[in-house]
Amino acid sequence: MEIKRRDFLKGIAGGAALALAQPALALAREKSRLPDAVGILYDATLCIGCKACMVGCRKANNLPAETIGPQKLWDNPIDLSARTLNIIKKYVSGTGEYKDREINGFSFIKRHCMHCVDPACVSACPASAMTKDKKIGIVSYNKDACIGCRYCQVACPFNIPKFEWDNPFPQIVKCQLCNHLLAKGELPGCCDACPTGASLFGPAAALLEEAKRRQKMQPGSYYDFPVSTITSGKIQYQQAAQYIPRIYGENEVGGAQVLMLAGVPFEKLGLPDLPSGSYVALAENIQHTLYKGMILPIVAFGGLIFLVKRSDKNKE
Amino acid sequence: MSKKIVIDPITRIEGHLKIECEVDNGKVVNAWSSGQMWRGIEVILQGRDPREAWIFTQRICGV
Amino acid sequence: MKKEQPLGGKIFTPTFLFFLLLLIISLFFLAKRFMYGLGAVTNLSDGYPWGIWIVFDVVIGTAFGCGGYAIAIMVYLFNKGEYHPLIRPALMTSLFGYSLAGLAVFFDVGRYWQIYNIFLPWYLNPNSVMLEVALCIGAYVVVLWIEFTPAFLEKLGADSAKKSLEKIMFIFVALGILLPTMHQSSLGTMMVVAGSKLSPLWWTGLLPLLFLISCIFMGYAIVIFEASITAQRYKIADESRILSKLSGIFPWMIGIYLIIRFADVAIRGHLGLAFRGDLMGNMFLLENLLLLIPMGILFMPANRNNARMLFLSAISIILAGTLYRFNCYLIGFDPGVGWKYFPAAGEILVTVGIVSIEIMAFLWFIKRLPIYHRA
Amino acid sequence: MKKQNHFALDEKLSEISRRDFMKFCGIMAVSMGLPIGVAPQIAEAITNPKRRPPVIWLHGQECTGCTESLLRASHPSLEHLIFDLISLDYHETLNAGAGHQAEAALHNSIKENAGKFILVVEGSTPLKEGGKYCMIGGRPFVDIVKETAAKAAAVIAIGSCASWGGVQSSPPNPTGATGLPEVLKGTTVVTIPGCPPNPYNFLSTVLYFLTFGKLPALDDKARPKFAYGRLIHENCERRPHFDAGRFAEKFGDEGHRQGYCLYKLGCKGPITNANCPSILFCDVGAGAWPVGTGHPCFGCTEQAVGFKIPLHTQAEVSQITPDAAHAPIETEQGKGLSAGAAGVLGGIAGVAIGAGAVIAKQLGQSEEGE
Amino acid sequence: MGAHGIHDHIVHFYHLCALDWVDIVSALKADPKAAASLAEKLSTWPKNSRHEMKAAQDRLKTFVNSGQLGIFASGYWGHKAMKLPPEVNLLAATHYLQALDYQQRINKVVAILGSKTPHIQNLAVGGVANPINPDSQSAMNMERLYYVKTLIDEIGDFIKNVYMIDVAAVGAIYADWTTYGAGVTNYLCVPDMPLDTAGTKFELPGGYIANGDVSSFKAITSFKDDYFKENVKESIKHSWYKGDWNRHPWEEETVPNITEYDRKRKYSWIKAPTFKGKPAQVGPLANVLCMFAAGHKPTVKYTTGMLDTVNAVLSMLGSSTRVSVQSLHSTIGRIAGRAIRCAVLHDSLVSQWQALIDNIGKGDYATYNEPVFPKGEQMGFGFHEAPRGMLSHWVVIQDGKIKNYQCVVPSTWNAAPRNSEDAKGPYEAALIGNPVSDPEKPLEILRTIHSFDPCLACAIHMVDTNNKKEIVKVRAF
Repeated sequence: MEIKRRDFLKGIAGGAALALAQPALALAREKSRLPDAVGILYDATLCIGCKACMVGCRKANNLPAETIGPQKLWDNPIDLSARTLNIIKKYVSGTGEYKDREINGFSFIKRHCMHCVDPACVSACPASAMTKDKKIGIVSYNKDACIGCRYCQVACPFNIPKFEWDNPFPQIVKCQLCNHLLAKGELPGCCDACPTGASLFGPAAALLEEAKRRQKMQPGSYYDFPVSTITSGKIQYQQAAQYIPRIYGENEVGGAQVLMLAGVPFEKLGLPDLPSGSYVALAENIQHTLYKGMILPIVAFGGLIFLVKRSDKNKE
Repeated sequence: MSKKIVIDPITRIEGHLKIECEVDNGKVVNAWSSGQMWRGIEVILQGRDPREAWIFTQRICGV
Repeated sequence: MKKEQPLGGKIFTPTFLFFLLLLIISLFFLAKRFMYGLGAVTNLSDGYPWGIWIVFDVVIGTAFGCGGYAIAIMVYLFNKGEYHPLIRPALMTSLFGYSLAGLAVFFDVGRYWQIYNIFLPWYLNPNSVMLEVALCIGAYVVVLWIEFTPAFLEKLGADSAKKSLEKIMFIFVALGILLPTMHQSSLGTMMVVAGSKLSPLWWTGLLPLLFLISCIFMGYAIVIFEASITAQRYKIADESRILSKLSGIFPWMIGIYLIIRFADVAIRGHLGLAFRGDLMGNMFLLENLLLLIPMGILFMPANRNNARMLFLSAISIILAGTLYRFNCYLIGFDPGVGWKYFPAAGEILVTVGIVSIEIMAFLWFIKRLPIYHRA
Repeated sequence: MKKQNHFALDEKLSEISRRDFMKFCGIMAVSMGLPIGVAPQIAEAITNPKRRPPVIWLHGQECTGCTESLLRASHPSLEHLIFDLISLDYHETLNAGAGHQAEAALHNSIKENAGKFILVVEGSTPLKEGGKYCMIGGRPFVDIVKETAAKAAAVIAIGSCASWGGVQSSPPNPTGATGLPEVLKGTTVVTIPGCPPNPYNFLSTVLYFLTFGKLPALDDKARPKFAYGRLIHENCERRPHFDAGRFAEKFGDEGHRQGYCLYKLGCKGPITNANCPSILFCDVGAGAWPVGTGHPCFGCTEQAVGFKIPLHTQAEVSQITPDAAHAPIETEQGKGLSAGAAGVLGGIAGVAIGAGAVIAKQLGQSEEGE
Repeated sequence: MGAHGIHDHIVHFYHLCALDWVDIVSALKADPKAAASLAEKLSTWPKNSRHEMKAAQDRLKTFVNSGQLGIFASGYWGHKAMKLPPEVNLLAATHYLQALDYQQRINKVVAILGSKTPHIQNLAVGGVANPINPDSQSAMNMERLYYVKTLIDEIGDFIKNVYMIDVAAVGAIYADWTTYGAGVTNYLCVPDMPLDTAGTKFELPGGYIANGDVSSFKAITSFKDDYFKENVKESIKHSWYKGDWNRHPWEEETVPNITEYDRKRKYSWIKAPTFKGKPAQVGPLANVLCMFAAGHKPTVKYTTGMLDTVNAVLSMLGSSTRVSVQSLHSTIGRIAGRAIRCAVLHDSLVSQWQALIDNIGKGDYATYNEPVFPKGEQMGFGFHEAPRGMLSHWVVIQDGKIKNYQCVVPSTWNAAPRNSEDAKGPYEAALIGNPVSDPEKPLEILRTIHSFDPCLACAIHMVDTNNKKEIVKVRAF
């Protein structure tokens, strides 16, 4: 899925009309993980679907329950929403007998903000309401800056930012990795609540190492799996499942600080199959090529003034 | 002449006990008590988490 | 050269009253939107955060408003003074298109009370394509009003003020060409970031170029469309000769556009998607067919002199441009399986209301302001 | 001593009030998962047998916990059971006689009731070293049990030891402790696992057999479905807490004192089939079962769980119910075309096309007119 | 724990051991009225009426008449050694049936706290799993606590008005049995019902008595008591384990070595434990004697009360025999000791319940201390005075995993084979001199064996933890 760059360059070849300065376009920028980035490793094979993380999230972020259907008995959101920052969804195929198997199996999947290395929402937001922390890389939202244009929603490849459609004074709502709790030295609500270690908090680099370690595990053999955080010391001794050989979030759209492992292909779990480069980089490239230092527009402006003057003279 | 009495099994107890006595003149003069069953709980316990030992040891006896 | 003059006549015609009624209906829904939130009136959702208010009122509305820009290019860039009579009416449609787009944005934006944030330096995000679009459109609306100010000054008879304004007008005219070039291309760039969510039939790095070209031919088509109607409806100077000449540009522009369009899709290897018979494929074909047909028609000079053919071709081009933008922002946009969107009745009626304002303002302007050259 | 007096039993039973008796039968029916309507049938089976059915009870490697648990039963009580319901011909822990006398009683009963008695076995059978880890009356237990089972009408393995080996079969299983179904391959052995099993599961099985003349429906591990048909997790009073993600983190913490789910403390309810949460223990009212009092289930009824998976290790929950509670990967969301919107759009389209057509027509005319 | 002990003692006396002394068949011949008046003389128990007796007798008649005697078929009815008059037999049989009910009641206490019985499941290393929260419906709250209290009160009546009296009556009639079955008179027991979390203060004292000499009593004072720790050893000379050694439990190994039954060499699965190199008798009698020696007030009260009642019955029977504390070194003494301990435990139960309520009143809901297992080798032991006597667990933990675990349980002490010095175990010794009137029906041997309440696999209901730290049991009994 390297279309992006190739396409773009092809486009440039045919797009001489834009009269763009070629050298500036040659490379899409490459952002890499911040050294102190934190994140979550979600391992669907460890997930038992208890939804403790969802409750933990509600508690940590003081969110009300979300009931769907006429009875209003259960907190049962069907997707992420302005009230649900974190959801466990279930994939079932055929008889649904076997955990972590694509055919006749089932798997859970947790959805929340991926905290991209190069987040589309941050790039898109005209008012800097979405920001990526410069140290730990959490993508957070500032309602005082937000104008409610919802471009972040359009831009996010994972459909994460949600909007309060039924509020006359709405906000965008998304997982902010419980940065208010991290500031207090606590854990994100979901990782704190997860009983099995399926949601694991830790430094993004260490989580990637851990994910790679799991990829090499012998299915069926027993291994130690950390619970809550990678360094908590709490260990679950468990059989390794058959992982599919992919760490979701390692490279997708430039990588993410949230990583995922599963026994079922991620497309089946509702995660988009994304290229390794980021669309953001491309859009920003176009933008910056055209408007870097406003040189191009000013040059164009000068030319236009000349032309207009000439035309006016002719008219007279 | 002493007479040997073997009571096996001893009932109304828990487990399997065998008692052997030598009786002489209506009096017991010698006796042997023999446990007739072994389950190896101590062996099973080796290498386990101490926090769950009671699950096993408790089941040594149900009375 | 003849001067522009107000056409005069009654304002409150049945037509005007009809649109006034539509406006009142839309006000009801707008009130609801501001009281209960966007969800109460629109069918917008987290999957489709942008609906017709953005796509039609802004993205397409501004393209409709590119008449002024397109004619200005012709007059100033290519030094074709003969098209000058078209400038003021075209400017007027631009004024309406952009002003009302700004109004629509205000309705659509969730946190409208702090919309000024985008102008605050400490909130600026230079990476944001949206910022560029917003600032540019904002600036252009101002420029448009300034460009249009002479019409008011004429009406008021403030000749000296008009003269001094016209001395510096060249700056605004130049800006009036520069700004739409910037933001119309950026409207395309906006969807580049949507990446995988946009069908490959529309997603390309060339989106800015295609948006730019399409806004220009849409601008010409709008001018022709509008001139055709007014020429028919009000006895004004016959501009058909100018229009016929102007329409000669279409086959070339559309031709270049279509070549880029198809070459891009074909080179990226997604042309097959167009013939799958699904909604997206059909829309792609329809969108381009609506361009291909007028291109064919207008290729023949005889047709360019036929007012009816010209009118129908202009409609076809407008529809094509409209559809292209709908496709880029809504129909080709797939946020993941399971999401659907179709505008709600109230949503449509608000858009109708905005269009009604436009029509009413148009009627008022041409009757009261010196826009057209009288017959 | 063997005087026959057939009117005796009826006279005896008439002393218990009929209401009490019907109540008892109703409870039995419920605990067996039978409709309450069969209670009269059970009453019939109990009040009018020709003889009380003989039961022979053997002990292998055990702790007598299963017998002890029967002492705690109140419906029926042990007294009622052995005096009125069955004829317990041999039972090491309860037998009055010992040694030769007990052995003789055993052999007599086997001979006399061949093919008619119910054999109940408590405790596992050690197979290593020819069964010498458990000797009774000088003979390996394995021989005794095989011999007796061959003549029994039905064989019931009570407790986890008899069902699958129990605690002493935990790795490394030093004595080769084996469950009865393995020892008696080819014979149907109803297993009532549990350590100890709930006495009512055993009693209900016996009464089922007496009443309907056949064994209750069994699952793939030969456990009566009425008792082991569902996971503990499915009937657990703490299940709402599991569903809501409220867990006790450690004994005595706030969650623990609020009755939250014990999954994190190692509860094996999600992988253990038993009816503990529905019928409880010892008739002391609410919460009288391990999870109810605050301790995680350790899976004593499951061969693969009890004494195998460490106590404080969390179970891998594989059977998730209810499925509907989880959001599917894809859901229909957003609103599509509504009638109102279609009407409005239709109207606009109509007006636009009409106006366009009129204008186009007029444009043509004016041209013609030119 | 106390409740468990009481339950066990009642079941043992009435259902396991009474049949050695009570001739059920003889009860059929009794006159219910006479039995009732006899009973009324002995106690104020309201369920001693003529109708109760009649009902019980009828029940037995029906049963016997059915011809299917079941477990009773092989009994020693009419045995020469059965001496109780029919009325006393009926009284005992009536109480046999009533005891079935009362054992259930006290057992309910265990069930409420322990979730089920046997094999309670409320234990956790470091405390108990019973959360206390008077404001929660899912924890130990007022309803549960008062259910427990009610049951404790009910059972108290039974113990004091029925059990104690019956034992005294049987003891008086079988007073000759005070001379048989003393056996090993080294008595060992441990203190129990700790009053603090460190295990240095106990409600019930424990210790060691050598050679039946109460004045030789030496107390065991804490969970870390060195006197206890250093003097326990086990021998396998006559047991089916590999080798021939006499080791401290921490150093033991458990390797089975099965050979033929050979009285001279190896003949039992039971190891032979010793205290200070000598076999010791454990159990309720050992406990009562030690507590008596320690001057434990309730024990002294109930022991004296028991002896007085026996002497009263003896004088009522016109016998000149009188009993004293010395008489307790016997088969019947062990049975009496069990009844005395039962009463003592009941008092303790009442006070423990009150202590629990006081703690809750003070807002102390703690029930658990998280255990920590340091790296390296840790050795620990724990003990408890179980229904059948002193029980101790010895554990060696290496890096948080069990390296060695040895249970030295009551029946190991009592049913032990000969030890490394070839000294007889308590059962073996107690049988010496026992009368056997009919070798084919060795009822007397059973009487002595049963008086120990043998439990071969054996009773343990507690677990010690690491670092010589005993579980704190105070709050949940």
